[in-house]
Amino acid sequence: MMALRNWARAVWMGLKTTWIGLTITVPYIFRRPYTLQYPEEIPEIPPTERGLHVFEIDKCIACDQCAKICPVDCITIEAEGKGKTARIRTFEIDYSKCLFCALCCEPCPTECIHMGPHFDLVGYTRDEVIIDYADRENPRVFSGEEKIPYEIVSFSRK
Amino acid sequence: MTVIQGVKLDESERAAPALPRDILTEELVFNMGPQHPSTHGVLRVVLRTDGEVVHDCHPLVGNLHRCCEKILENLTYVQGLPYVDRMDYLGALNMEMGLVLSVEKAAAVEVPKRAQYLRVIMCEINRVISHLFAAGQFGLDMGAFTPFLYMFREREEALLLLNQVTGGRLLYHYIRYGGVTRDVTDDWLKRCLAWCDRVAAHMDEYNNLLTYNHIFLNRTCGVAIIDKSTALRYAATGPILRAAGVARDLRKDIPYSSYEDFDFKVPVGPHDKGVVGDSWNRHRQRLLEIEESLKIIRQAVAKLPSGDVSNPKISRGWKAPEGEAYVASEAPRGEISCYFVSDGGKAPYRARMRGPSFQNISLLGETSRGLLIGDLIALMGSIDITLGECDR
Amino acid sequence: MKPAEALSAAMPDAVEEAVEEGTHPFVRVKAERIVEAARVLREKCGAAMLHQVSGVDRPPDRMEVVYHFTRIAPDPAFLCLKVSVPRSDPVVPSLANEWASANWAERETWDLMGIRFAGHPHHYRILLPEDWEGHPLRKDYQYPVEYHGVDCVE
Amino acid sequence: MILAETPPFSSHIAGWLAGLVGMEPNWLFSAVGALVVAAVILLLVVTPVGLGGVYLERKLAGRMQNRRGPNRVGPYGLLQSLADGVKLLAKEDILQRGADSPLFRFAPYLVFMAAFAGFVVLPFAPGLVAADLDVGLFYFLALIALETVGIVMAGWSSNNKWSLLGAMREVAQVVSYELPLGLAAMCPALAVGSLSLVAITDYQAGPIWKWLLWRDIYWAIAMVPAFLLFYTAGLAAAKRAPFDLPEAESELTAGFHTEYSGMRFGMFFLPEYAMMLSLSAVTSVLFLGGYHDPIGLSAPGKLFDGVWWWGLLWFFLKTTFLFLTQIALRWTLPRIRIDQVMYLCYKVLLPIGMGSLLLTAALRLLG
Repeated sequence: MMALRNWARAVWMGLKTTWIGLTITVPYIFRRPYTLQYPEEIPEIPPTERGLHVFEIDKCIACDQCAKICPVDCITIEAEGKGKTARIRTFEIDYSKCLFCALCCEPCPTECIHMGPHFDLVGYTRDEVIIDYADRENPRVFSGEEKIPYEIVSFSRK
Repeated sequence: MTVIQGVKLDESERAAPALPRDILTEELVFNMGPQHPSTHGVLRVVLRTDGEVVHDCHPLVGNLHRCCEKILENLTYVQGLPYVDRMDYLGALNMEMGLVLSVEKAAAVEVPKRAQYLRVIMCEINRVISHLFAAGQFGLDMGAFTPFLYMFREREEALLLLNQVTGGRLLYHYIRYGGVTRDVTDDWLKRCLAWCDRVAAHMDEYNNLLTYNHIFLNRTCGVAIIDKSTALRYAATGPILRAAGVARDLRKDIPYSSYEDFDFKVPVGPHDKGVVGDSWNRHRQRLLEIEESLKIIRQAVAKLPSGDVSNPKISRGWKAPEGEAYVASEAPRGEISCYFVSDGGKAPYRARMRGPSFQNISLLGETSRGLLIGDLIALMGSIDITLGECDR
Repeated sequence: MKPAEALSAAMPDAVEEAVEEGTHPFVRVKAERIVEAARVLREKCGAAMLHQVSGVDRPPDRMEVVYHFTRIAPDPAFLCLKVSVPRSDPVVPSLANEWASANWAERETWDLMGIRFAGHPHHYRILLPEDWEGHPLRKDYQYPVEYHGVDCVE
Repeated sequence: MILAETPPFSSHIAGWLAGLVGMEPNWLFSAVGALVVAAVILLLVVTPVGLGGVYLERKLAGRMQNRRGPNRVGPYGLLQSLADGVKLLAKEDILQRGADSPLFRFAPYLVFMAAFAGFVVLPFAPGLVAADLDVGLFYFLALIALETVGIVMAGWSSNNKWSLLGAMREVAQVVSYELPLGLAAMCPALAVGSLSLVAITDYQAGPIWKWLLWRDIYWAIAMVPAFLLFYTAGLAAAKRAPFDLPEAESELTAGFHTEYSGMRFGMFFLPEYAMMLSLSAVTSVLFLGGYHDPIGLSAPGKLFDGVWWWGLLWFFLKTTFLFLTQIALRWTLPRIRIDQVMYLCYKVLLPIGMGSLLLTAALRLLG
């Protein structure tokens, strides 16, 4: 008799649990979806986002501090001269290596390198994800007059 | 020594008597992983089975090995921190805590109270993220896809919360020696509390849909029991040990980072269903821990003291003085610890990280004997491993 | 009971050094007596888990193995044992037969540090492939130039 | 004999073809006629059924999980399944070393054939049935067994242990669930006294209380359990969650079709939906009155008696409802373990089936 009771209970529980499950999932059909339609709707990117760098080329004095602190050596700087008169020939960041740790922004004496809001960088080869920030055609490179369209990430400077 | 598919297998793990078999059949050798959906990464498990019954099981790790410890020795103190994040990519802040706490203890660095509280808030949010992921992943392993996505919804909001403060979604690089990188705003604290309420409100949904589902209960209750003595022998920590009935939580036992200021319970198995230490209890343990974490977050936000968030003495080129320390802290998957040795140089002399998953996986061999393949999945899912932190 | 007291009471001839102050109290015992010392810790000091096994390279001539045990209750704490072995022939008796957690931890120490554990039931590399040369965490480790056709150096 | 009865459509076509050439209809024309019918079914039924089923499943799953589901290809993502089909066609067809080539290649066709052949006996509307077999129900249940053969073939010939395990699970599960499925199907058949699906449908002509599910109220005692039983066992026979063990992706990577790629995989993928739909259709025929509407307008002598589009509408509505519940169940419940699947079959469903059958027989005897 006990076995029969357990059996009946198991059958009942199976039906009940199915019902409870359906009462949770089925109402979601009529609710607004949570997901965003990515390329059209951009998710909320906070001003603190550590995305691809934003570089102010006119401020850079080629002091090599950012390249030195980089844990993965992904920054390559070539310049003529040093200090205020330096002419940056290449300022390459290899994003196949970059950790996005933002350590490079901290030692910069002129605050010319920042972490920006951009996060989408794709390429078919590894060379395509090496960005030369000395190339003024690059939309993420800013000269002194332009305004940077995003809040600059300033980590605590120690 | 047995060699199966070019892998030397551990004899001691096979010492237990063979299972009774009524029909003499040939054994199958399965290669589960490294590309199997339920090994949660690149774990490779070699199984010997009799049909569906697992005779023995050999986890083979190391596919994601990067020698984190060597990297830490080669970089300066400040440079090394972003690497520790990458150990357990689902609980990155807790990994940072692991290294930072022992370095701070060895070098006697003072951490401002506000920074300690911020660390607590962030680590607990990270723990909730990780536990939501683990519980959802476990449901996924059991064939329930929907609760996984429901949990991802709350997880997504938490990732945004952390992103607003740290700048990263998964790898935060937030905790530094002597403090944290950035202070929070009052607005953020409000959002954080609102998020806590949302998660708490959704807990019933998860429980009804997954935890107390009759099919789920039948699949996980009494299955793959890791009892107290096994867990202790294998030094399994975290939810596994607590679900096995040991009230061990470093946040309570050896408080760090001001955890003594907060009032929270340590949920200990057995919970209301199942046997102590079974798969269901481990799953339930995680959900209960989420609730406790939310409690801690609320208290920490309420009590958050004002002041500095970093120690001004720590500069970029900071070096720890000669010394050593061993500090463990409670990460989502177990106890992360670091045995830190400094010789006063610009890089750590030795930073031995303990990956909780590494020890947790090692009991797979003993516990899985005699399970069905479906139960083995339940065991692996409820142990909740992250290979990044296991292989380091 | 403190590990230093317990060990100097139970096996005074094996204790080489005992530090009780500072950030990291530890007891250094003779390498060949480590199994016995661990047993003392379990019986006298309530060590319930072997939390971690670490190897530390101390060139030019020594290597250390550091064991961290855990007491869960009462008075939760970490108890540390250290052994020191010559770098030329680093062999320590294995704890794997009594503490299952030592199994993988010692294998890892062998793999990355090159310290052998006598009596270990399964003394093979665990994280690195079986045909890897050298033990990376040694201070004089030479980075490989290539591994099976994969360039390791830029 | 099943073959003695010529299907109505193909005989028409055979006659027409014979008239075209000016010969008496013989077996050759019958065969050509049957092929034409098959081609038409493939074009008109298989494509929309398979692709529509996939679309419905993905959309509904998306909404249940607080997502949107497919919404990029075509309006509301309606063309998504078509795009996927094209993608599958364009993919490389891999035959791995060690596979038993003929069996490996043949298996998907067998499964495909078995799943879609079930549509032949479905009475979509009054007069709209490809073949009104006397043993239609029996034929349908037999095809489920045929599908199993195809799946075992696929699992075995793949030379992959996960596939083998998936195939073994399939055998254990589907062969076992044939028993409760058959028992449950016997209840309406016994009540009607016929195995022909058309006869069973027409027996239920009239308003909603004429449906076999609750006909004359006290029949419900036998029929409601039989209905639930048929539905559950149908889920298991179609390998749908929570009984999707043969392809349990978290346990067996992909089960029996682990090694299949491209269109051969597609030929395992589409039949699943065909099977779901045909099972839903048979369930609606057996218990929910098939193409008869709930008000009784299609009863003999009423307004829509024998009107094919009215019948088709109701048939479609009932089938789709059952199909959607199958999808909702899949995205709600976790998977059952293999031993529990067996337990459920032999210790829960089978006794219920026997009880229902006994009760039906008793009720039939008592009138």
